[in-house]
Amino acid sequence: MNFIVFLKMVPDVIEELKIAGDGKSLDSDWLRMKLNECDEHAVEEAIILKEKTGGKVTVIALDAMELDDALFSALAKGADKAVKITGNLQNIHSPAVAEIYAKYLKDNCLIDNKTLILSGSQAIDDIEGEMIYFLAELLNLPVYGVVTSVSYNSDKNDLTIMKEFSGGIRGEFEVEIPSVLGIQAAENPPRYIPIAKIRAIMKTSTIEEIEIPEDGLTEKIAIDKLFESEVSGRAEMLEGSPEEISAKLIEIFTVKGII
Amino acid sequence: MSKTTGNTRTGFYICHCGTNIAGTVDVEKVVDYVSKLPNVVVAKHYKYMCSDPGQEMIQKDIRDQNLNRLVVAACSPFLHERTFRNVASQAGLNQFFFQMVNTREQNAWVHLDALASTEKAIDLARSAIFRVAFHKPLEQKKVPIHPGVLVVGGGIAGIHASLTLANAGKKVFLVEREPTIGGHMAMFDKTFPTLDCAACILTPKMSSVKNHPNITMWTYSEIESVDGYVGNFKVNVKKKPRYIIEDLCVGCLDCIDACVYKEPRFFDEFNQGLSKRKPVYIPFPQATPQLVVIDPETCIDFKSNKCKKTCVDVCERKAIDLNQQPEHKEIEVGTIIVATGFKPFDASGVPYYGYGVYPNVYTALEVERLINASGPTSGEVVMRDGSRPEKIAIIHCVGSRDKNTNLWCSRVCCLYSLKLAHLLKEHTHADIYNFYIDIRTPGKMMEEFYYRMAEEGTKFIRGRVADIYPDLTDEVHRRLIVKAEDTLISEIIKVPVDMVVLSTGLEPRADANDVRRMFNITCSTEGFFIERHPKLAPVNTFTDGIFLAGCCQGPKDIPDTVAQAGAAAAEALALIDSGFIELEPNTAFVVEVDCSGCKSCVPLCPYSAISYQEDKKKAYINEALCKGCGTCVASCPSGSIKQNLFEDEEIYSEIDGILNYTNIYEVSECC
Amino acid sequence: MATDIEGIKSVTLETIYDTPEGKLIQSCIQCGTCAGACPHGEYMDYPPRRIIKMLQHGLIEKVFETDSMLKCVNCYACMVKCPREIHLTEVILQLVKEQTIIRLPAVPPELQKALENNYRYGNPMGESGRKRANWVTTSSVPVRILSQNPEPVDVLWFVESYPSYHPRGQDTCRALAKILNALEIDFAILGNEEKSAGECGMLSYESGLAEALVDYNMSVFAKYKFNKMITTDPHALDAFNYRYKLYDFGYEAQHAILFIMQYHDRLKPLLKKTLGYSVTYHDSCCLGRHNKFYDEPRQLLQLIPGIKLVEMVHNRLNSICCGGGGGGMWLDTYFKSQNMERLSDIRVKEAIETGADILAVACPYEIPRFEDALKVAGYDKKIAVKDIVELVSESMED
Amino acid sequence: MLLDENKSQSGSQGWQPKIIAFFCNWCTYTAADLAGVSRIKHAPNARVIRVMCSGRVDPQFILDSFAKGADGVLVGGCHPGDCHYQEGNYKCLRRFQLFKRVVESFGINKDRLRLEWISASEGDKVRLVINDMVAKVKALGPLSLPKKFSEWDKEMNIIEEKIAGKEEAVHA
Repeated sequence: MNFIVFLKMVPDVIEELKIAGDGKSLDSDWLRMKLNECDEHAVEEAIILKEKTGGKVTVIALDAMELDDALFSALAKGADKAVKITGNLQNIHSPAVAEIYAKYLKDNCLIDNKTLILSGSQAIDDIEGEMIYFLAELLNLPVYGVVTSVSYNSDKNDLTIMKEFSGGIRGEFEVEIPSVLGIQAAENPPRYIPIAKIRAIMKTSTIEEIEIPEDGLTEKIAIDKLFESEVSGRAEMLEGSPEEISAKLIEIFTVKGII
Repeated sequence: MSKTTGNTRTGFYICHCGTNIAGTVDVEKVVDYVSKLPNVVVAKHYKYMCSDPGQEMIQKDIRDQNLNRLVVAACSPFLHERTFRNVASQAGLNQFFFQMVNTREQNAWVHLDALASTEKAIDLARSAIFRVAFHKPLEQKKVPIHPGVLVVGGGIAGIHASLTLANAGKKVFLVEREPTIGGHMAMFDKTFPTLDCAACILTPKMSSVKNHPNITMWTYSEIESVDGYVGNFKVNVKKKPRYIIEDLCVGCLDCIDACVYKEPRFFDEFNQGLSKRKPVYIPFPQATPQLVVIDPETCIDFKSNKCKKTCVDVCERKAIDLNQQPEHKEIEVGTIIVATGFKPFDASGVPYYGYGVYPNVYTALEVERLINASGPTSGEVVMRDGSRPEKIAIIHCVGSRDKNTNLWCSRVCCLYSLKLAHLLKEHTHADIYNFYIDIRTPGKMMEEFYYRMAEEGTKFIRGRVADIYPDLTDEVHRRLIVKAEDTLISEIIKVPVDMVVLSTGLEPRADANDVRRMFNITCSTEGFFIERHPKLAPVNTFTDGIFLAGCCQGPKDIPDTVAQAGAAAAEALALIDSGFIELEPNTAFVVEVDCSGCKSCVPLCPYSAISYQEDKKKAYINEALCKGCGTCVASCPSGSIKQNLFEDEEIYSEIDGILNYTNIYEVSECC
Repeated sequence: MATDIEGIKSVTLETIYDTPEGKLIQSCIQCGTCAGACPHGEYMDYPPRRIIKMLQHGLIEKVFETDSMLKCVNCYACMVKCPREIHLTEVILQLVKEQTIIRLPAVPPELQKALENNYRYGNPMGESGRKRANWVTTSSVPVRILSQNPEPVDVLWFVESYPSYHPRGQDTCRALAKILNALEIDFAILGNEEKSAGECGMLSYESGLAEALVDYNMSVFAKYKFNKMITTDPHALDAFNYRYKLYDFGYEAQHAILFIMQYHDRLKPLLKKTLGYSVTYHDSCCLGRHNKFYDEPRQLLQLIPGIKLVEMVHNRLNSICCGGGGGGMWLDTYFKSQNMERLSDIRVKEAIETGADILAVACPYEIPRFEDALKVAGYDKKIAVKDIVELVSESMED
Repeated sequence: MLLDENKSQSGSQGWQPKIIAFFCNWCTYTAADLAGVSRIKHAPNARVIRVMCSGRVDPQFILDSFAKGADGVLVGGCHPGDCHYQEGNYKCLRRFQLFKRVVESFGINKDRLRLEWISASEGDKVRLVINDMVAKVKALGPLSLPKKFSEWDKEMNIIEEKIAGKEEAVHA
């Protein structure tokens, strides 16, 4: 099997995000980027599937700060090939990203009944997880988001996947290959890779770089304004003995009409 | 060579020593080389040169080939120099026309490279052959041996050695540091594996020592200095004041009752502090001699000078003399037996066993006293808090087999731990847990003893205890938890016990180094005295006439101590009965014609053997006083002092031989 | 314990028998002291003694299949009691631990997060590097930060992560700053440029992570001029004195307490306030067993007027680990899932037993661990956990 | 024409230094025997000459050894306070301190001459000392005094001939 995993770097919210002077982008002074959490699960799932069925895992991402670390880390975990797409990537959003990926696939890969395309089912800057749908549309493949488990049926050469729905409902689907999966959670949490191994991989492996053409992208989305959400209210800390606190609680609930 | 000594006919012999030498050194190559050297008439190799056929071969060659010099390359001269000297003299050759090459200890055994080893053997063979040409015929001086023997230490080793010698009619001086003889054995309750009472077998021997007409016993005494050499030692002994006139005291002990201290309140050494004594005391009821001793450290009169001296008043025989001074005695003896014993390991040296912290942690020696019927509790096993133990842990190897304390196995702890297990069980019916690393019970009836203890129900746990701490959850007993891995089931176990017994190992005495210096013997880095040869001379030291007995040489049990003491006594007897000793003739002498009378040698001699003859304006060396170190020889500016066996020519020719100097010189001369 | 650092660096499980350490391991007498001394020995399928035997028999792979070494808290208890003086904690157990972590089917998540955080953010809690020196703003005395004022300085204070971020650790920092200031020491910190030293616990798990942090910190040290380094963290102290030395770290690193003790003559008159506390001191593993500093912390405590020192059942060489070393700091959940009793819980019981008012410590891990344990035991009002420097600082108040 | 050991010695491929060791009978010689009994392997370059006491070691023995081709000289005696003859080792030490300076002033590197206290129980120290000394002397290269002496002799002869020639010329 051929597992192709699309990754995305997102802002690391460990640092407080600041909006840049233009009001449309993030201040890059203290900005750090990290691999989107769902994408980490997508990599993990691809590697788990590869370990079970054999094959090759390719990880692909658009260039961003600290991307190399993420790609080397994926290689250390067991990915076979890492691709970095470079070029003018300013103001690029899900539809355009899908377009770039689709073009890459058409130019470089044969999408046959041994190919599975994975990506994280959402990202902090793509809560809806649109990218995979745009991509599936362009590739004319079936697509499933919020996937929490994947197993391969060798007799039928298809997949059984589990999808989560709100309200704690889950659905099991039989999915043909090829298709596009948006991974919510891998079978196991992303594995730990000793740093020594990552550092060794950095010395021995290379990341393939591909440049996108200057034009040919049809950007359909533009950011008009970024702003911080307004503070709506504050938590109030109750102090005193348990009796006093419960009395206060009852009073508050009564005032608010909860009880 | 600067000069030769006429018609030198040298025989060279190299020993294979089985494969010990021949396995590394190519002996044939050595013989091949040596046979081409000048002066060498015979060169041979042989499997065992020290064997009868080897010796006969050499003697035959000496006679047939008219050899007048002999070189043997074999083991260390410490081992067989005497053997081959005898070979020479029996064949009619002066024994000092012989030189030995150390080819085993300092060559074959310490090198791996056969080529280099052979080259070294050749260099040293050549060196000896060059040297031996300069040897001179010398006579050994015979000195009579003083028949008296000094035995240092009055433990079972010293006691047995003294009695053996005294029974053979020799005059023995037994010097003991403590106020009584008996040593550690006197403190024990029973002895393994026979379980006979230590006191029952020891005290008769102690009184025999006291009463033997041939034994002069000085207790509470220490050796101050030892001078002289085998056959003629001069020893200074200091008798510490016990503030009792020995001849007058009859051992009535009234003075103890009369002491102003109504209750005993000072640390009782003999009972390991488990009971108290007064400043005037007798170490234990069977102490020999039966004399009290006054301890100036605790006696109020020594501290304040204001005591009512009730002890003095009560003594009808006026035997107490608080002004007694140390007495210094000088004795002459021919041989010395060192039997200074051991020191039990200080158990606080393993801090995690809580000795000195938890009162119910005891050392084995303390438990010996607890069990002993004449001990502080009259044989009742009652702990410091007055309770009786129901569960007891005995911990082996405390201060043994541990790089943090002592590396060696103390050899007796396993067996005395088994013995204590038995005695404690007998006295208390407690559950006994023996924690051990390995049970070591070599010797006659020892393994059987182990089985017996196992059958008695002693629980054996194979694991070294890692921690001992009070059980904080047990409000009532506050038992001690003994934590270890039972390595045989690979489980960590925590055994709550009432009493812990630490089987402490045996250490050299703290002052072993001072003793070693005083007697001019050697000790290992840990402090046990070194025997001359571990197998063939186990009671001899490197200093002739000084022998070792007992635990000062290494940990051992009572049977081995007694056997060794007997052996030491036999060695001393053999020397004494030979009547005289032959001295190495390596003394120095002055060649008067060359002496300029500069006197620089005079102050160098530590034995005052060199004097300046005012009339002749020459130095003079008293051969009887010279010990043969050669220091004066090295410093004589005119080269007029020579040392037999180590003359300058002999050493220069050794250097020539090692460096093959003549050849180089000849080469450089001829070009 | 003289440890051949160079020797340890190059040792691997494959080459161990070619080293002097291998000879020691072959001379193991299988006495089990290590297993008995190990605070977690009873929970290990392969306690240290068995590991050595498995290694001797070529069966070490079996050990990697278990989590035994995950339970090692790097407390040096086995090493310091080993009668053969095998460098268990320093050499062989580390090698086994590293392989264990590599081969574990899943690293316990808390630990994984801590390791990843340390790599990415330079601190195990995943805090922003920008906030590392925030505590300085609440210090009562000025604290120089080298990146802002790069003049040469006499003493570089390596603050470390827990003191930098943990609120109680910051108390220690402010206290030390006050003491250093009062002693007129020329000192400075690295501020935001500092990253975790890669303390010994981490080092034993993760040589790669350690190297990455060493490389980083060494590059920062190279930017500044200073004479010596101090730290309040014994783990960092070990990192510098045993590991960084392999990477040409040429400075003398000293624990803050030992550093302060050098100035005891100047310090004594400054300690004016009598503290009427009964204090029991917990010997930290690295400071105590590994570096044999048992007396100095006690001497410093006794410099404070009014302090009465009492000892716990296990003290000095026999002290019980707080459970935080060797990654234990991030394994509490895992240990609990294995039904293991928390070592900090055991330790505070001993502290409570002494009747002391203060449990004094000298390692930043211990404050949060013991405070938590005391809360669990319901004793947090009766006995307080304080770093020794906090007590010293308290006594300096008028 | 003094030696200059700072100049690197060449042509010493496969060369093994020869070290003459004067060992006292009671401590160091016994220790060397103990090394043997304990099979403690060490470098085979030392050749032991037994003396009763390190106090017997005449500085001339050391000079003679160097002059006749030794690359190093080792003197071994009892530890201070342990001398079998009470204080022979102190006499040796006193002489040695002085003599070391003399040897150095000749241009012989100080590592070629060494005094060690090795007691009868220190078999392993024999190994350590000999191995260390061999390594240091190996690093220095051969001393080869006899060869140098003959070269210097030749030079002297030439000089003398020249002087003689000049004198003859003057006379003429």
